[in-house]
Amino acid sequence: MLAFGAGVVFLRNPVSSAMCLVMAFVSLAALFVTLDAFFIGIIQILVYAGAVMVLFLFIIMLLDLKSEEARKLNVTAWIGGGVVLGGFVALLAKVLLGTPSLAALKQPLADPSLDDVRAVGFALFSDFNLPFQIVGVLLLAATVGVVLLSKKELK
Amino acid sequence: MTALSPLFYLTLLPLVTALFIMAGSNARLTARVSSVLMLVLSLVLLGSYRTAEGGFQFLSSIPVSESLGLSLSFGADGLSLAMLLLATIVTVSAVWVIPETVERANFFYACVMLISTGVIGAFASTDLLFFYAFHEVALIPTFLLIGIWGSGDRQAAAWKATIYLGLGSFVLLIGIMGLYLSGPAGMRTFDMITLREWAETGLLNPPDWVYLTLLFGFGSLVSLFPLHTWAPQAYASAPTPASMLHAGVLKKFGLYGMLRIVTPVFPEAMQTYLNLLLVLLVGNILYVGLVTIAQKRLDWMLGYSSVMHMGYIFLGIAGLNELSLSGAGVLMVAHGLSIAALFALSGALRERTGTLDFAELGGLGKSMPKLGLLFGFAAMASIGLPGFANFPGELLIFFGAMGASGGLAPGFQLNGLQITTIIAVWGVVISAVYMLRAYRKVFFGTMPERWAGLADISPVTRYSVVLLLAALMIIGFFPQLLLQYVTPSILLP
Amino acid sequence: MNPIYLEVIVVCLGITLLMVESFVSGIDKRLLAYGGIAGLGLVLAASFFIDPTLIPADARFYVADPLAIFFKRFALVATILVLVMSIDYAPVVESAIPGLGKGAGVGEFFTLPIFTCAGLMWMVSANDFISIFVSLELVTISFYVMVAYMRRSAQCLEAATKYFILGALSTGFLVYGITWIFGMTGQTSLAAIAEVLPTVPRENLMALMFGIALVLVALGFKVAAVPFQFWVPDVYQGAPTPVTAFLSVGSKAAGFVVLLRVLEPFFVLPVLQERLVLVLAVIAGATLIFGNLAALPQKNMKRLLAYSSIGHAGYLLMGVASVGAVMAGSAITFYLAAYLLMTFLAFLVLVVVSKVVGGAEIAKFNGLATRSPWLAGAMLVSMISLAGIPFTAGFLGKFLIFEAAVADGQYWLVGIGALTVACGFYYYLQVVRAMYWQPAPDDLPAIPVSLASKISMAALVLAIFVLGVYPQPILAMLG
Amino acid sequence: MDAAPTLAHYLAVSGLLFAIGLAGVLLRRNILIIFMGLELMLNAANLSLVAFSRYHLTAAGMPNYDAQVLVFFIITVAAAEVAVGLAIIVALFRVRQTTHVEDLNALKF
Amino acid sequence: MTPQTAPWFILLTPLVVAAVILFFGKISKPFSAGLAIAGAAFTCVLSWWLFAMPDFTDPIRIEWIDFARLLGPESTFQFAVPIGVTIDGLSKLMLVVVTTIATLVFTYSVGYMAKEEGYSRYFAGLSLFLFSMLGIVLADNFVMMFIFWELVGVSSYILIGHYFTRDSAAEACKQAFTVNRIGDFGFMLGILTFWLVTGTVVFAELEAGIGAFPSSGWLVAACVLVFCGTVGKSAQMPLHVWLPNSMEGPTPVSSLLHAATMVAAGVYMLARIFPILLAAPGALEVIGWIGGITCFAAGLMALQQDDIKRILAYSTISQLGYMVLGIAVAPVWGVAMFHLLTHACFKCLLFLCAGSVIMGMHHEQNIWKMGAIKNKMPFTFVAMVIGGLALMGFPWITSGYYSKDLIIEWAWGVGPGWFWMAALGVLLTALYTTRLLWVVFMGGPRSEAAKKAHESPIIMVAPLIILAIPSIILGFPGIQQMFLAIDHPHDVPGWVPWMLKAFVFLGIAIVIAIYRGAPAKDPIVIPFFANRLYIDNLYAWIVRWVQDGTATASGFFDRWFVDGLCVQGGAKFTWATGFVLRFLQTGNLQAYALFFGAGVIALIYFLIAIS
Repeated sequence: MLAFGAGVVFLRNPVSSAMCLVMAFVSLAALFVTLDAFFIGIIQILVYAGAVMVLFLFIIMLLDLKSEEARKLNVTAWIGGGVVLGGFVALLAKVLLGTPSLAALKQPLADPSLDDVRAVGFALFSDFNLPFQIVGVLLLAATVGVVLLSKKELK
Repeated sequence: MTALSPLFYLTLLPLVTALFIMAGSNARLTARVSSVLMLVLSLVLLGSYRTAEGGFQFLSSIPVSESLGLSLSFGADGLSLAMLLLATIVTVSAVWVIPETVERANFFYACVMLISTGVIGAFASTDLLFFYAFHEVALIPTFLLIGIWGSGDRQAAAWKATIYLGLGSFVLLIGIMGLYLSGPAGMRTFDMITLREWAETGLLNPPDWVYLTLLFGFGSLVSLFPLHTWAPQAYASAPTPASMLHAGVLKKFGLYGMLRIVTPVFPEAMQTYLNLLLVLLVGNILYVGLVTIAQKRLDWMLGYSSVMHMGYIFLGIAGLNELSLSGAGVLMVAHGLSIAALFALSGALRERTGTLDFAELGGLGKSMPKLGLLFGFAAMASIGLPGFANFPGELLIFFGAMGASGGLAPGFQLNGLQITTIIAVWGVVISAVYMLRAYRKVFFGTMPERWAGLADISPVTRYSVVLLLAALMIIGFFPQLLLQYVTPSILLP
Repeated sequence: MNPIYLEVIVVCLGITLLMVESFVSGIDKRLLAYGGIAGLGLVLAASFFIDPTLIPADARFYVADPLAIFFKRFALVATILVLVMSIDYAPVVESAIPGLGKGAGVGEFFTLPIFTCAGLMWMVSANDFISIFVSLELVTISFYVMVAYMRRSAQCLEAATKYFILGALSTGFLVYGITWIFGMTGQTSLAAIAEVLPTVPRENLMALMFGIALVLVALGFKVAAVPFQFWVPDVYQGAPTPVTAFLSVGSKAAGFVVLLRVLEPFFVLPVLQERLVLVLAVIAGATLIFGNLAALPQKNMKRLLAYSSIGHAGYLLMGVASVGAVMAGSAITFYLAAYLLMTFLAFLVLVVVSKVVGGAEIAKFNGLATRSPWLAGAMLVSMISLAGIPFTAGFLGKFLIFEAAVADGQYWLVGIGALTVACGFYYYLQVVRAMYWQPAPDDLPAIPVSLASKISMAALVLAIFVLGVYPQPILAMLG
Repeated sequence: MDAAPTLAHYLAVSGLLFAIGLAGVLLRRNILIIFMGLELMLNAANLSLVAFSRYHLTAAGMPNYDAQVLVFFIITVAAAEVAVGLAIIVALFRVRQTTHVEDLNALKF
Repeated sequence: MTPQTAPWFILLTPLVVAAVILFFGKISKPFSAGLAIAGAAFTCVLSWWLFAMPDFTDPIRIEWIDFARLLGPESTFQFAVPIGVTIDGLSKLMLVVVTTIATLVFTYSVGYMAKEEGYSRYFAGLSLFLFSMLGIVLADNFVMMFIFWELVGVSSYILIGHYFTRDSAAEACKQAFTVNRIGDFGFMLGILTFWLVTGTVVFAELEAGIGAFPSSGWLVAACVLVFCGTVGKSAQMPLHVWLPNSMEGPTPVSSLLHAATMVAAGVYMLARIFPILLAAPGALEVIGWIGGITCFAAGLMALQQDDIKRILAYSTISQLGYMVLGIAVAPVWGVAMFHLLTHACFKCLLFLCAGSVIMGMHHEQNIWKMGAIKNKMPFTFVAMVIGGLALMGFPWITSGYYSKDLIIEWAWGVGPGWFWMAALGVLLTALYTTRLLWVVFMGGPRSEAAKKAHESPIIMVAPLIILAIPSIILGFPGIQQMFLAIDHPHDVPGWVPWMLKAFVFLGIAIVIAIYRGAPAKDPIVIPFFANRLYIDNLYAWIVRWVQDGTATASGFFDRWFVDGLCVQGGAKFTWATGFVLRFLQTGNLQAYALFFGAGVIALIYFLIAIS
């Protein structure tokens, strides 16, 4: 999965990047499943590998993007980026290593016949009703926005 | 609710005038009438103040924020009344000397009235924060006055003065916060009267940094050396009424604050940092005095001279006894009147000649005898000639500062304050040197041909200046008149 | 009335306006804006009749404490003013989008702020990372759209792209940070976090801090704190002016409310508080310096206001860093209220003036005082309030903030603050200088001002002065 | 021996994925790719969340569904973000014919 | 009118007159002049009347500043400055001198100033001067004296600068004021020291209070500081330079202020505090040396002057030196005051005569342009010779002889240095006075103007005649006793008086021998004397290089360091920092992301660094 992720970033052709991204999403879904989060895994594939990636590819095709030409490498950007990334990874490592409780092993679940779709769905419509509605408004606003931004001629 | 203090109306008057003028009324007429009204009102207040009772009178208070202990409160004791009188006299004079030819007249008059609002409000407030706030009101009108109607390098002058004063007063504000916060928690207030009571009863124990912040905050507003360089340039560039009000009245705000807040609250800190203050004020008197001698233009010279005289007042404050503080109070009024007269006259001069460069002037006493005579009066007043109010002020300061540590004992050695006093007395010579030199260069000697046909000072300007000079002479002849208001207000711990 | 209805009504209002826009043809689109203003005004009025006790004390996603209610009103007022501004700005928008016929696409320009408003209102009430996240995203995504709105304008799109990329980046950090906080506490609710925090093993604090740091990054982005302020000048300059105003006030204010709420539970642990306050103070100092100093050489009004907005974020952060003082919370609130008034006043005048003079350079304001004295006067009031001259709301705001800082002993921060205040004098008075000192260029048409703008300006000027003398209404609203 | 994966393993993977996403943002100049990097970052967060949810069981011995709900929201929001973001990119491309970040330099200083 | 109120009338009348002339002077010239003369005559009459009345001890006194009244009766803090009058022999004598001479000079001025500009300004100035001078005379305390001390300074300034359009007059009045202020600096410090010790500034109380001085050193210091005032006002070395320059004023002014009265104020002040001085022998030492040096050195300078008024000015300085010396050597103030009295008459007379000559010569002041005018101006000639003889101290018949020799004889007993300086001063006086008289009146005419010289009008001549009489008779013991009491020294050897008489005759003889022909210019040239011992040049150098130099340096420092570097530099630096900072906003999205990332790293780093 990490390899695919790296592929997204380091491949020159946007289409290949996109394909790598799909693969990264799919493998991520697999990881979700190993964590007993089946519902999330499925959503992951449906939304990301399905909808989002189609959108990406569609746009790439629409804009007819060529592979990124070998523009002059921006050395400072790469050095700076490297330093930042290195710093981030180092700090993350420090946190991971510095927190012994993270070495915990997976505990078996109390009820292995996991009904997580029901559980998540129940949570969504009861406890999480308000955020759910807010997300609804968010989607409405986003929809309106996308229409406004991409429609050729507005009425 | 009790009736509002007449001081409230006195503060409101110029503000309302400014609004009327901006709304389009006849600027000249409105402002002139209103300024005279202000003077009358302040005289009435002065007359109805019960000196036998003393303390703050004409009190009224509108609570603004209970939680902050903030209220819009007015009240005046003798010192404030003296300053109010100064403010109104100079306002009258400043308003009446505005030339008829001024452009954007309504806006100009409105700005002048706003400055007046600020100074009057500051002197009439008994709430520390409003006291500060009123002073700041004058900042923007001054900025506009210098920037729009100034002369010389007006833009640079306006910027420097505004930012300098902005920063200085912000430092002051921080000091005020420090003072406020050192009150007992839960009871904190900005009420100056309460703060002074607390200082006496030991409830208020601000740390030393508050004193230093206040000193430098007030100091920069008063052009305490080395925070003085904004002043000469601003006064030189500002239009006449602005210089008059600013140098004459607004600058006294800082000194008033020193007398009102700093001396009663910080007697120990003042002793601890006495030498610092002494060095700075010697800088004002000696160093700035020398700089004044070196000036080559009348307006700059006057600006620097006004800076120099601040040193005397600070000496009075440093003396910290009845005499020297009373002297400081008297000199504040006196200096305000005399410097306003000088700026009024130099403004009239500039109007006629278009320049105040010593090298180009000379012999003008011949073509403008009246202006020359009045200028002579004002110049003599400013160098502390007896007969003018400046003299008793300086005299009391010298006596007070000299005697601050009591009498001469065996094995007596001069202390810092006394040495400073000696230097300050020498400052009298310095001020004579520069003032007479200026007078000689402008009014005496041979007159260049080009100035032959100049008209003498106009009657309105003349009477405006005479008003100032008359006030100076009345106080100079009868200092007790002023002292009976000022001295009892000098609260000593 | 249950406070939760306020947001519902606002959303319904937005949907209604969208419906009207879509299905009723041939009306003047400005009616939508007026409708929006009226509707929001009603909600604002309604907000005074709500009963916060109807919200259960243990409600997980929604609080209706005085702070929240105050900022709901704040959001409503801001949105109303944005709509007023938008009416004047509509012609500019119209010319910059490809439309068929008059008023095409303008309707949505009036309705989107209403959804944003709902988002802001939810945001200030949010007390759970989940509701914080979703409401914050609602606000952010609708801002993406609004910034990009004038899609024929390259500047606008550049601004939108920058905002979008950096915004999404900060969202990434926010989510990742929430993850870590959740991971270390097992909770997403702020109240619950405060409860369990003392039981969190000490060895986990580092990881917890890692999460807090990432959340702070995202909030720092929202409030334009250094070093997460980079988007601000470019986006403010490029975005449609009403949107800029909305961004600089609404989004920032909500950001600060969330910041205060998020930080609160972590201050339970002194060791965390000490460290957080120190870092916040450093950020505040850096923000003050950057915002105020970089504003000095600016020549463009919108960009100037952007840097000044960073500077004001610095003052507000100074207040946040002074949480040790009791008055810090009300100081921040008051400052934001004042900031709303003066910023909107500035932008209102800017919209009106730049429509005629065609540009937002400060030099375009030359001689405004002689051409339109009232407009210049309004701008003057706004500028002196921003600079912090007494008797304006801006002064009292600064005063309260600095007082909190002094009380909390943040002396070096106070020192930096004093210096930057002086810088503020310089750049705000640059505008005054242009309006009052400089001569007006000839042959320019008169500047028309719509009635709504006039009323708004007058109200804002009045409010600035009233609050500058009488802060009690605001302080009282906070209880 | 090859132990079962611990929480730290998952978190490390998630962190690296986050870093890779960040690298995409920092190093690539095509806005679309940058955008993909952002998506990776969000996904990395999701991974961590699910991992935390699985490892820190509730008192009932079940995964903490709060986290999974949050993941659900994140996915939804990310989708909306993608839509809006791509719309902006399309609009930008229409005006500027570019998706390179260096070309966006009209607004500066 | 009672003796109690009379001094107040005397004091205030001239002030009222001055004010009236200032406001209404433009009505007419005779109005101004008449009012001034009437005012002066009124004070004169009152003074004589008061002089005839017995002393009284309960003068009216008002408190000018009174802290006891301000702070309430319970206050322990005491400070008061009264404005009161002293009426004793000393002040009555001085009143008479001042008012009488003033009346004469005022009258004379009508003629002298008839054709001059600024007529009413002139009379207003004179009245102001009279007011101030009377204030000094009447003062009963140091502060009041200082007040009027300053006021005579300013009236002197006004009157010296009467011809203000002349550069030389403009410079002269400025110099006079400034130099006096230097003296006043010391005066003020002296007053402060006295007050510091005794807690009072009133003369009567001071005498009682000097016992409070912790050491005689402080008393001496206080007295010497006060004496600085005298040095300035009475033009003693080294502050004498202003007096010759003050001759730029109209001649009556020179006569009244700069010869007869104002410059004597310093001596009067010393006489006023004489009991205190007696308690401080160290101070008298200083006073004596200053007086002695002055009377000798000024005589030297007078020898080689060419301007008729400047010769007289230096002689004034020299004579003032005698008076100051008289204070130092004699046990009573009468000795110095006696010379003050006679000097006031004859020096005033001399100046008025000089004025008459100058008028007659059409405003020519150089004696080498005169000559042989004794017949053309007979009254003036006679009067001036009388004055000159009195100045020389011509034995037996002139007042100056009695007063001056008395001082010199007293000096014999105190110190040989002082005695010889004073005695040689007599020779010098004879030399320069005779030279003056001879060159002006004898020989042949040296210019057209001298040939056309004419006598002055009666209004100018009359005062000459009136003044000539006391110049002669005032010294006679009988008349002298009417005015003041003096002591004679007892241990003076017999040859001393004879030597002094010989010096006078010797001086006259030498001059006649040298100038007997009619030389067109001075046959003797001594640049050292002519250039006034180069003291003026030294001062000019000090002003130019020390004062103006430091001033310019300070100005430079203020402009370029305090303001330029610190203030504007600070502002520019801030601006420049902002200018640089904004380049962080490169406009490049990726740079922003990079900075953003760096910020994230830094933030995480600092936050997780909790221990």
